[in-house]
Amino acid sequence: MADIRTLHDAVAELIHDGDTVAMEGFTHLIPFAAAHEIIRQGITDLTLVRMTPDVIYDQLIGAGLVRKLVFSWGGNPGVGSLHRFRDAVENGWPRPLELDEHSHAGMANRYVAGASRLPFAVLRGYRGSDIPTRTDTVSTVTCPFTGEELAAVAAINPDVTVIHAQQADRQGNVRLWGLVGVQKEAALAADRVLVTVEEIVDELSPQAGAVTLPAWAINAVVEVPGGAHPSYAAGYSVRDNDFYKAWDPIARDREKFQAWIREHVLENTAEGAAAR
Amino acid sequence: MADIRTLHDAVAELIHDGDTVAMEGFTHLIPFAAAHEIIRQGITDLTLVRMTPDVIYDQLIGAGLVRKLVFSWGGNPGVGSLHRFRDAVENGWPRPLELDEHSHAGMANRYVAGASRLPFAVLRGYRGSDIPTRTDTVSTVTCPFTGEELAAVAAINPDVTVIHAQQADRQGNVRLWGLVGVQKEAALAADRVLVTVEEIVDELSPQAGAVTLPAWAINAVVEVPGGAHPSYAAGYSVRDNDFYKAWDPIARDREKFQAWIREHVLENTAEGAAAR
Amino acid sequence: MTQTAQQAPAAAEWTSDELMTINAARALVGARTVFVGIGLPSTAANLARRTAHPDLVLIYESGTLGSKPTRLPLSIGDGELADTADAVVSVPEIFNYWLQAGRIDVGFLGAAQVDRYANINTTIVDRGPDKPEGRLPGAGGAPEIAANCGRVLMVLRHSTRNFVKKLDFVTTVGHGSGPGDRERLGLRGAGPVAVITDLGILRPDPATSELVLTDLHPGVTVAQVRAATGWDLKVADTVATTEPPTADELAALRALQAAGRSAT
Amino acid sequence: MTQTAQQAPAAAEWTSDELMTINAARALVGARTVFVGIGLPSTAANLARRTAHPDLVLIYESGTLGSKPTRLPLSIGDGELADTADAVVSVPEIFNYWLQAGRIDVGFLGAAQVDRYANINTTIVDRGPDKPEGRLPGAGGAPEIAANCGRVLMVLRHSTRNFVKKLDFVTTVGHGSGPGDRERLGLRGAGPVAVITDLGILRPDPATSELVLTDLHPGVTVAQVRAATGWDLKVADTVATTEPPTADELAALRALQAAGRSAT
Repeated sequence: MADIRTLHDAVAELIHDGDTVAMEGFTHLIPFAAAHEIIRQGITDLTLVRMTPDVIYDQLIGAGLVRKLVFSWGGNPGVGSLHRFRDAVENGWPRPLELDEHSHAGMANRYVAGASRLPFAVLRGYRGSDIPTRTDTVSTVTCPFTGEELAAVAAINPDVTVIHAQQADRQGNVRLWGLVGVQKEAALAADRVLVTVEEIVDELSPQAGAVTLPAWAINAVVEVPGGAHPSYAAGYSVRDNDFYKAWDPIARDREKFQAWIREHVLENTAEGAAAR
Repeated sequence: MADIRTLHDAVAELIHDGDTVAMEGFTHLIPFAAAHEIIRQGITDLTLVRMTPDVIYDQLIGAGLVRKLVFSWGGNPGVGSLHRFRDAVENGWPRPLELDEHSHAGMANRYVAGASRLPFAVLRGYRGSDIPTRTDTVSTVTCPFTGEELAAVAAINPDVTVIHAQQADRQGNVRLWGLVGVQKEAALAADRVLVTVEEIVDELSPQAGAVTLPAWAINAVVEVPGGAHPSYAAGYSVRDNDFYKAWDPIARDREKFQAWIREHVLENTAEGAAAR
Repeated sequence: MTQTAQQAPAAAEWTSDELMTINAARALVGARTVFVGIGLPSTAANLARRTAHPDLVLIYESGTLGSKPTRLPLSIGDGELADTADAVVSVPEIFNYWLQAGRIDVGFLGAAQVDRYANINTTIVDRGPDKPEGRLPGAGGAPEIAANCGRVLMVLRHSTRNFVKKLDFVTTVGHGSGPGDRERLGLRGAGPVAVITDLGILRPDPATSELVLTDLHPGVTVAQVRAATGWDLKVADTVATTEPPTADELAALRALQAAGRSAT
Repeated sequence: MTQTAQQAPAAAEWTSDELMTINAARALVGARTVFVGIGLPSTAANLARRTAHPDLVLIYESGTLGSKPTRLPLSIGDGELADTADAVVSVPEIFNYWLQAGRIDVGFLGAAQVDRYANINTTIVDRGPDKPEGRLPGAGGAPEIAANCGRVLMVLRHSTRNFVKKLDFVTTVGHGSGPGDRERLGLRGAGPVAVITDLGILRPDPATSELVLTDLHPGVTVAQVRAATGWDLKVADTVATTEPPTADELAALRALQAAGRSAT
């Protein structure tokens, strides 16, 4: 059953050194505030899972907390490269970064298998691509009815999934809407689930296209208004495209990056960040 | 692209003798009016697919139009047996009925595979059950990562899927809500899709939990108010539980059944049924 | 579980079906979530929500999570179940992400035939050499409910027609052919832990997995239960008697059934 | 496709990027549905909706079916794409039920490196023996878009850095190593049918599947294109010249880009 917690306590309790952590949100509802709390607490040696690592993982990678990245598209959407990601892969700074790289279709199906508690998923994918030469989580299976050979991808079951949603009620039931991405699957694939929300409400508002996660499928809920910034929460905020563009020169330079993390994350508190 | 048609023309054009037809709707939104039009047109030698055959398939089976049934639970929900289904299976009346029988989980995944255009789906199911001894659409696959053996079920790809929904707009985009069942999967698994709707509207109304099928995934839309009776359309009607109970003595008796079909289906017209 | 001297309604004031349903509802205490079959299990689960277990999360295979129906649904697709749910999901999702994933504490099933290992047949009945098989509704959700829920409760009326020596068809595995079978088959939940009938309660012997009579409803004898069972039913060393229905339980059950009737 | 004497804006009035985008938009005529990558493909698809193809159904991998954005989205997850869509579905669903199922007419891709068979690399760049591999963003949706759409259009700027003799990594298969390869690999769509650049258009030769220069933009020479291509580019027997942008096309493209800029 979901407990309503502070961000500090929820992160400290649910996320540990060495964990495999998925923080999902397809451009929309990216849980930046929770990632910053991970950086403040210095939780390290993480394996991070995310279809689109985005600026959120650029920050965690640059902060030196990540040993492995499982992903399918690592760019700054609409802007260009993720420089901290590239620096880690190309130069091992601040530490080497192991990669498990897939296509979007493969990653989405890995989460589906994880949420279904199946060891693998089947798809038409990867045919002729070099991707399977660099990972041991793509294989093949043969259809027992037609004999066709199809791609198999290994399930992802993170230790913890962190997502941001628009609303939770006081029992801890969570509702998100707009682009719902792969968050339901990522949450249900995990052993533990932490949800930050824009708002805790008496009654969840009806919303077309909403995903509702019942309280009993979640471990902790934290109210963090603006917790997806610079991404956005439909109905609450708009995407801060300027931040994404401004990130490019910050992340290009190791020192500028470190200064930014110091000023905007380390010298901030969970409560200060929430009040932003 | 969906054309807006009459029920007579849509059924005549899209459904043919010998077709495999899925008419879905999990208690809710069952396309009875379309089934009655199939009976009026005498379209026969059908393979019918449906998780819960329900009264709708009892009628088609009793009318002698069905050679094979693919299903997972054949009862009159909340009432008892489907007597026409039983009479066909047990006594071959009015013709023998071949069965391809599954569990709900298996059927649901067969539709998922069909909608995904994969030849099969994987699930944890059927273990220790005698079900696989009577069908050739259950087999096993071995996980290439863990070595675990899992059930495989063959995809279902009907020639035609028929569903009932609450609304379509004038372009033929369809929206259904409430218990959405397996209709999206059944529709997307089919080569051709016919949708009857309660109402054609200028603009689809926003609805929590709605499934929207775009016009370009549908062949024909027909406005048939009450077309799900005696099942129901959330927001438009309530389930006619009395009809389900009244069906039991009608269906028990071959002559009563035939009289009922004659009076309520054959001597009716699509237009008369729609005006009901 | 022994009968107490509390102020319970007198025996004539309840039916054996009411005893069955009330004991089935009681068996849900301690569960957070229950995957509910229609019919007797649904009545029992709804009664539990109205008596000892108001927070019980009812999950129906029609795709509803956390239904709070105000009246008994006639079918698992009643609109009431969706209208009162915390969330409504598709049928593939309910089976794959919720049931198969092992998130549900209790699976609550009825049955047409049960054997001594709590295996279930709901598919066909052998009516003799020269007669066609009798047709039952089929599997529905049961095989995967029994496989994947944390534990399974069963509720059905007690007769030699239902409690049979050998199933004509194994639709759904309970304990297979005995200890170790569920593990061998990869069935992850604990399987059936109680079969609640109109006469009493059977539970699997931890050593043999065979169903044993552990509880009698007030006024029922061991001989009656053995006579209604198609195999040589074993009886626990100490057989408890179930608590008689309380006035609250009876009132809640009758109100539930009356509301169900008047709504149809 | 030959240049006409219509009243087109003079050459100085457009840029080579505008030529590329306008020709990419034109290539969508005849498609009902397009799976749109972000960047140049998204600009071209949105331009098509504002010019010759108002009914074009835009599908983004973020899960939107039928987006009708009023401004250019900066990312494929912009709220504008969801707010204006006919339907929004989950990311697994968009890939499994819509893309993989073969429902989408055209896949519209960009690329970092392309070879003569229109295979794509967006993963890593070999920077020489003693240097670490250069890192590109990775596959995203491209491998399955190229595999499963009815046909594929590509749009990218023309240079020897992008049009290479040999890919450092095959992220996404276009025509593999030549005729029959797509069938052999079980890739169901027709694969790349045109690569639209700022210099002209390349199309696969039906006999060899090798990209051949078939169209030049106004004012561009064959020699310029060959110099910007990392292999010995073949040239069609007759090379057409693309129609210059119309005033309407230019106005629509510029309005779209201005609205995109002012919104960010």
